[in-house]
Amino acid sequence: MIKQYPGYEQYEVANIEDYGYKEHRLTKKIFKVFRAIVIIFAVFLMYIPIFTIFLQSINSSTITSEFGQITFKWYANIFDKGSLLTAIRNTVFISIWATLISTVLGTLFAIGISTLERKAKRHIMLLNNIPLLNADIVSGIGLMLIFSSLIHIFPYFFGWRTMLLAHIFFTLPYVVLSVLPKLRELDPNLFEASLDLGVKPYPSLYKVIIPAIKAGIFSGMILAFTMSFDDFVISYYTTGNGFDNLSIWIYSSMGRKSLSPSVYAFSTLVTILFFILLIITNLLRGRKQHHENH
Amino acid sequence: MNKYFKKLAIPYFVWLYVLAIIPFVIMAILSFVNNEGLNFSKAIFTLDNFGYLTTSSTVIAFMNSLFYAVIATLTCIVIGYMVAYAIFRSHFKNKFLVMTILILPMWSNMLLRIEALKNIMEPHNIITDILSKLGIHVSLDIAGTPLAVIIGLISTYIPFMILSIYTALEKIDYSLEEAALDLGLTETKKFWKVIFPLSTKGIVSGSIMVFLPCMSGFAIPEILGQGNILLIGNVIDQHFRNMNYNLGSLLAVVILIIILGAIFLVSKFDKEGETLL
Amino acid sequence: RQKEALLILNWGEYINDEVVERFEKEYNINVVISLADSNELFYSKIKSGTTAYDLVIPSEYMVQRMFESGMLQHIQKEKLSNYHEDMFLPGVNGFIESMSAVFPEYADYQIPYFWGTFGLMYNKRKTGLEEIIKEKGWEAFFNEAELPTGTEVGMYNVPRFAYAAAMFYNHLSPNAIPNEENIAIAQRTLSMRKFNEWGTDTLKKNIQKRDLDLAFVYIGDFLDMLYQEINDEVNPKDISDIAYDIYIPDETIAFMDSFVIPKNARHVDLAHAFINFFLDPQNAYENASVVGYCTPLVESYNMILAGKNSDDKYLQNWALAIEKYYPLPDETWEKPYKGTPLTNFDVNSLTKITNMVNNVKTR
Amino acid sequence: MKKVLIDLKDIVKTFDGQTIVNHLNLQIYENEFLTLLGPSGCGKTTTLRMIAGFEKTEAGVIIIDGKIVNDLPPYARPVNTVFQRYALFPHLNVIENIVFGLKNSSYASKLMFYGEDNLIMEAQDKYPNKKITKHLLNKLINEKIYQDAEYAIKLVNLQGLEYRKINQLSGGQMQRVALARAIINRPKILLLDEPLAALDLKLRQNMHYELKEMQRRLGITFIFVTHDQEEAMTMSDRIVVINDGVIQQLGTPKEIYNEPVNRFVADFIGESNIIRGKYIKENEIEVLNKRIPCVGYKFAENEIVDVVIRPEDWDVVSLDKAVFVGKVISSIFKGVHYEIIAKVEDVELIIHTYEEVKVNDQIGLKVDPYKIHLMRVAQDE
Amino acid sequence: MKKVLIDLKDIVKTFDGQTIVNHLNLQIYENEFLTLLGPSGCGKTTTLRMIAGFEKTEAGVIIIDGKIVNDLPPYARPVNTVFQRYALFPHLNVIENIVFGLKNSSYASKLMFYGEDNLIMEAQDKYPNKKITKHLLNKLINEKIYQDAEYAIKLVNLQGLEYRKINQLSGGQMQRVALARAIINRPKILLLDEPLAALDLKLRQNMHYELKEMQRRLGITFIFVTHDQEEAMTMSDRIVVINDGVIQQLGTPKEIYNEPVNRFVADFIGESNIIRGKYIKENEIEVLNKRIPCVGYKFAENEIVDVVIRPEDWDVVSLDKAVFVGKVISSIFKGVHYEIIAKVEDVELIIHTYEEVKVNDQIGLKVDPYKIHLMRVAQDE
Ligand SMILES: Nc1ncnc2c1ncn2[C@@H]1O[C@H](COP(=O)(O)OP(=O)(O)OP(=O)(O)O)[C@@H](O)[C@H]1O
Ligand SMILES: Nc1ncnc2c1ncn2[C@@H]1O[C@H](COP(=O)(O)OP(=O)(O)OP(=O)(O)O)[C@@H](O)[C@H]1O
Ligand SMILES: [Mg+2]
Ligand SMILES: [Mg+2]
Repeated sequence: MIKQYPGYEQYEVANIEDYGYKEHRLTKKIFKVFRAIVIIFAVFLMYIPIFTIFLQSINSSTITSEFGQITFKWYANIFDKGSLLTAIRNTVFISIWATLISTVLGTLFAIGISTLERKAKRHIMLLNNIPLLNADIVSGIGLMLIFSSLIHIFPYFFGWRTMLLAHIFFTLPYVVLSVLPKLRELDPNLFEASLDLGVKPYPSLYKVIIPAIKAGIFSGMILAFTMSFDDFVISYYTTGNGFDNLSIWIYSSMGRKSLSPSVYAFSTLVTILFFILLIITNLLRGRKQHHENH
Repeated sequence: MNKYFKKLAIPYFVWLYVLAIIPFVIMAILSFVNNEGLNFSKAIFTLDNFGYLTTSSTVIAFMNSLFYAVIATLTCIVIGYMVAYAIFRSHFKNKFLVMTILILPMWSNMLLRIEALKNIMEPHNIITDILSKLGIHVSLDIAGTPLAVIIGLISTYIPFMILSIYTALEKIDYSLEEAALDLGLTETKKFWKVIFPLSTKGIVSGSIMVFLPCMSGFAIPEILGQGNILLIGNVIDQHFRNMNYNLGSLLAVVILIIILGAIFLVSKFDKEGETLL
Repeated sequence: RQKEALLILNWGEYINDEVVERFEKEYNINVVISLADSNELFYSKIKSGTTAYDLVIPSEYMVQRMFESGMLQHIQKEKLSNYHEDMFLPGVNGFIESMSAVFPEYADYQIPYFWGTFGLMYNKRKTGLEEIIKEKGWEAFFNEAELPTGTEVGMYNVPRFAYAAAMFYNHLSPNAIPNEENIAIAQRTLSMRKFNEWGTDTLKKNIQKRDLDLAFVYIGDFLDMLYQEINDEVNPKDISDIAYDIYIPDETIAFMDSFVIPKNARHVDLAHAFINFFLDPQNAYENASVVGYCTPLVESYNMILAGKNSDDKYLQNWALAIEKYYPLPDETWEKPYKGTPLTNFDVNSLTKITNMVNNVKTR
Repeated sequence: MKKVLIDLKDIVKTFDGQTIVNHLNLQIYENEFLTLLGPSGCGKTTTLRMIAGFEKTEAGVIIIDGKIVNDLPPYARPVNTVFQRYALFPHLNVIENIVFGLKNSSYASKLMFYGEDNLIMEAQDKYPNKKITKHLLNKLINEKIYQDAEYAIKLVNLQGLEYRKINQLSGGQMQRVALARAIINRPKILLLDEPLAALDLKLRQNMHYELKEMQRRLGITFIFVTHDQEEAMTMSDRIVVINDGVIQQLGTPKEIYNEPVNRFVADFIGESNIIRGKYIKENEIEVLNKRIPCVGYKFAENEIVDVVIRPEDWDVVSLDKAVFVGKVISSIFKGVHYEIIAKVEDVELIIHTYEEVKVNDQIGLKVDPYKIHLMRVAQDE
Repeated sequence: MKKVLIDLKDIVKTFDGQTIVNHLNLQIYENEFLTLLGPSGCGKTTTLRMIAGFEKTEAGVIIIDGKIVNDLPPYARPVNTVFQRYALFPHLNVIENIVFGLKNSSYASKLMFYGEDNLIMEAQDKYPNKKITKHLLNKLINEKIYQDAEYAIKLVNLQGLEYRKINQLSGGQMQRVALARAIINRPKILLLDEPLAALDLKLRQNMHYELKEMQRRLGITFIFVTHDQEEAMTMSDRIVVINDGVIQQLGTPKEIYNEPVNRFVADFIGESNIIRGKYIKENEIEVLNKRIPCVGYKFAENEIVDVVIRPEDWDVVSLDKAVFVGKVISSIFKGVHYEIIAKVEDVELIIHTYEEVKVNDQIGLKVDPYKIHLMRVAQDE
């Protein structure tokens, strides 16, 4: 199909083949279909588990292979189970703080790392990989060891403090890894320009560098939150004095008894909540931008 | 920038040395002794633990880990790139939002998701039940197979890859794409010669985030492999649970050395010094 | 400062929160329950000393191990007003007795909480399976040839339990030292067939949903599934309608979870009070009604069985289940309970067993 | 008649509702050197981008070589661009940037580029005993590409920097890489967006020569954007003066310079004295209260006209020979000449001369009738 | 004597072992307009970057206002830069870019910038009934910042683009934003790295005027990099010619132009005829086989010298009055003048004249003795 140009019929319309290129229509189409399949597959892979969880959360039957009736009682039940509720609260507390702290620290560290020479950089990046590579149980026990050296000074040290520290420990590498590539592409003149205009290094960092790498920071933050929200083993070893998070609750409850479907309900709620949160923040941001433009 | 923020890296050095290296040293010591738990008072020097390194199950578990981690990482790169690139090229007004929504599932508990995935991979589950009530009889029976484990690994870790790659793609200077087209490169070639090389950093960091946890994780192979598929993470976990910290530490240390050593070598011989680390 | 807190380390969903709340009210304190999913984690948690737990609920072999590591303190029975000599079921007493044979201090360092055995859970709908299992037990479990074709079999994914199963098959003690010979025997036995699944909590679910036909599980798993179906709101089933069952061979693992008090507990008196609270038959009954396993207390046991005459369908079924799966011993029994309690193995033995099982899996 | 290579017909382009290019009509001939001149933001870059295919036109068609190319993707157009802000590939070094286009074209187009027969002959010469395989030809092509790159590098004076990273180059060096990268492809049409702005005079003059030479030898059509008057004047066959997306004048450098069609062009192309005057009759005008002769314009008698006299067209003469006498207000040395501002009859005139004149001196001026240019006064003034 | 504001003492800078700036010594006076001239890659940008504080010096000290600033961070130096490649903040719009520096400085330095007393008076005027609080002053400062920004925007002719995104600007517009961003801070020293390269002639001339005006009014010292000869000549108080990191000549534009100290400078600063000749005796030289008078140089008798004659210093005269007679080889219209190449005694001379001359014609030449410049022949030639 060649496009027509009314009023210019006397001219031939250029065809890509005249210029030594081939229009790979078929291959392109095949690739497009292939790509669509892959993307659908990926979305399917990511969404099918939470869809199943959702189904189980509205399933009146506690049996995971049979669908009885639609019910919302599990949602109500979340708030009946004291221990579950506490675990949820703890989880939210830890993951939000761990995410915030490690996002801030990780960004600063990444900025520091980006200024190092090649050798020092390689050195620290190898270290940075250790928390990622270590089996969780190894990290957990290792951290426990370190933390317990402080127990003589602070008898009640174990609990949210240690868990928070531990979470910061294993989420930092994700932030660093996300932010670092962005820093590489930065135009060095930008920072210089800001200094030149009399803005001090740290304000410049905040005003110029951070906006330029915010996509990396954001994805680091998302990863940090994911890891923190999900963690069981490290949390298990580093907590104490009755401070359990949701993953510990889930794991321990699977051991001897079946999970209450309230867990599914909670999980679904979380997903929906995040979805709404995302949309809202986005709307707010959109409005702010709109504001600025006028 | 250099001279101002160099000091920012110092606390991280300290932090990592305290929280990553000291435990590592302790574990290194643990692997040469025989003691109970972490009680060093009764420790005796021994090399017995090293005997277990070569037992067939350990070696097989290690090879399995490597195999699954490589396959999962490669697949994640391919699929993750396609997804990230599709979003990058889409005409959505807020692409980052679209992407975050896409990877939203990773914010529900991983164990629950894996359990759910396992359920679906078995012949009888809630979805087949609903479908069969609607008169559709389909079912899957792959739980316990390597395929199931790989699918589980991909499903769990692909968001990391998508995020990393997308972030890398996001800031590629558009004028470079124009320059490539201008120089006569077709869209396909432009992709391979400009966009892809400029996004390798995202691929590398994404791969690290996928490969390393795949190497050392145990929940996914255990659940989706129905206990039949043994990865090195499972072995380490077992020994630590049995409180054989000596053997557990030894395995952990050996793996750490092998993988980090490999990364170190690659980064050292990486001519440009840019692609890795 | 907050109220004093009693720190308890327990399995997940293994206590009735309402009873705990009552205790909190009565003593005006907080009870903080931490969770763990294995005996070994209990151990390492206490060993690490990061938290001074007041009360822990491990199984018998872990009680032994904790004792041997010097982590436990003596239970002061005089502080337990509800405690008296013959308050436990005969099986419980028998269990304590035989445990005491290898571990004399057992009785003094724990108070039973729940108890039970392992068994072979099977799918009743698989034709011929029930008969052969009941007839041949372990023989059938390990021999593919004995079972109806296409029987899918699962094994408990804890090396120690798998080793025990192999020992039972060979009519050896599950506590037999894993020397080379025994390891070889176990490995040969476990390699006789390919297990479709090595799992823990997943086994029961898969049998329930017919994706597995036979598995070595722990009775709690079975009861769990059972109660779920009985309690189902839309489609509650009678105990007789359940499509699966459990067979408890004579040679099997017996277990008992008990209260123990770690040495470094900060609230020893309160811990005793807590134990005492759960020795009250009414409290124990209520606790069991949520957890579903069998209480060790005679009186509470009787309260459950009394449910047979109740109008409440659930209480009826519960009574039937307990009567069936926790029968009182009769004179045909050699000893007043079924199975053999596990004793503690040292780390080396466990490593050998684990390695053996891994070899089986990767063969 | 020269052949029309590029034909822009009625092109319109808007950004955010603002018209940037407004019904542009322009024919560019084969092997021509055309310069776009106009104030910053007038749409020069946008026009180039439409020709290169990076911007869609809102209306109108772009015809290259007789074919409508509106929908032809940029890579297929026989056009190469030197971008205003370089757009060098940061992941490649200097030479890799330069060979980028050639190396990554298909084998077929490489064959076409170097001429298949040529290559085969050369291969036979070079490897007399070998069979001519695709592999061998490829090797030969590769050698040729690097030879070409070496040549291009020499052309832009970048020897020794072949393996430098892009971010280690100075501004002028980057611009030269961009230039080399474009010319190595020997495109039919080369678009250059201020390609020499960051180069020093000597190098720029060198490049002028080289570009002209290249144009002659390879028959490339150049479309050039520059802000350098002299550059535009020296290099161009024709100049297009654009303002606000509308063509003001199109013509040879001399036409543009000597016969600007309106005040904007006169003003924009170099300094000018534009003085209100009166067309008395054929060959006579009144300006600055003097009647002087002029040549070759036709207006109504007594019509008010704009009289344009270039600063260098004034002859500084002794006072007795002068037609106009003024007082020197300022005199600045401009490197080559002096720029003098003198007041004549209350009008400030700019005069260029090679001789020094003192401020506050009297100055005598005269002007050759042939150097006087008359323009109709624009309606809106 | 003027006060020395910046004193570069023996500055050395190397990159990768390659010396870029080589023992540079340079004094820059207060309120001076100094231009760095030199071929691409000679180290101009690097020198500016060292003054601004972005690059460490390897050796030597930089003294500003009598104090060694080697270790003073860039933000504390009283210096602002207009970057060669703009370095605009992509996440901010035009006006946000311009106010960036002022807005993000500390309250104290804002007070200092606008004068605390001034501000308080103004505040009292404006809000007679209000108490003067920090909040109020801040508000006032903010207003003033935006007023200043408006003024700067007007200065660079960017009205109407205040809220544009940076990536929606044309090249020249970006450069103007960069300029406005620097001047709004009224620095003591302004470094400009080819700040006008992307601007058209008219705008550039305007900016010349504005910059000079600003320099006069605010007493700013300008250090300027440009490739535009005329710009350098017109604007500068002094010019530094650099080659390969070494200062070749430092002087007023006239000195540089008329009395280049060596071939490089003569060659680099505009076109030149450099002809080998002989110093016969005082006030007489032999060149192109003719003895002609010259003025004001002292060499050994019969010493071989380089004779420099600028193209525009030739007088084209009728053949009978000529000292030299040559044949016209080429004649190009250069916008303002004609550039003629003529062969005299087998030497090609470049001649600028306002009159047209035909190729192959005979041409008569003469040169004013005062216009002849003699240089010692460099050793290595
Ligand atoms: N970071 C760097 N690493 C290595 N070499 C560099 C670096 N920056 C600049 N150079 C080299 O230093 C020399 C001087 O560079 P500089 O930018 O000062 O030149 P310049 O005089 O400003 O040139 P131009 O007029 O082209 O902008 C150049 O040869 C350049 O390639
Ligand atoms: N993407 C865009 N969105 C909105 N406006 C744009 C965009 N690109 C360019 N413009 C505007 O279009 C006008 C013409 O821009 P163009 O780049 O063609 O100018 P130019 O003639 O090349 O100027 P210069 O000489 O300064 O490079 C400018 O006013 C510019 O601000
Ligand atoms: Mg432009
Ligand atoms: Mg420069």
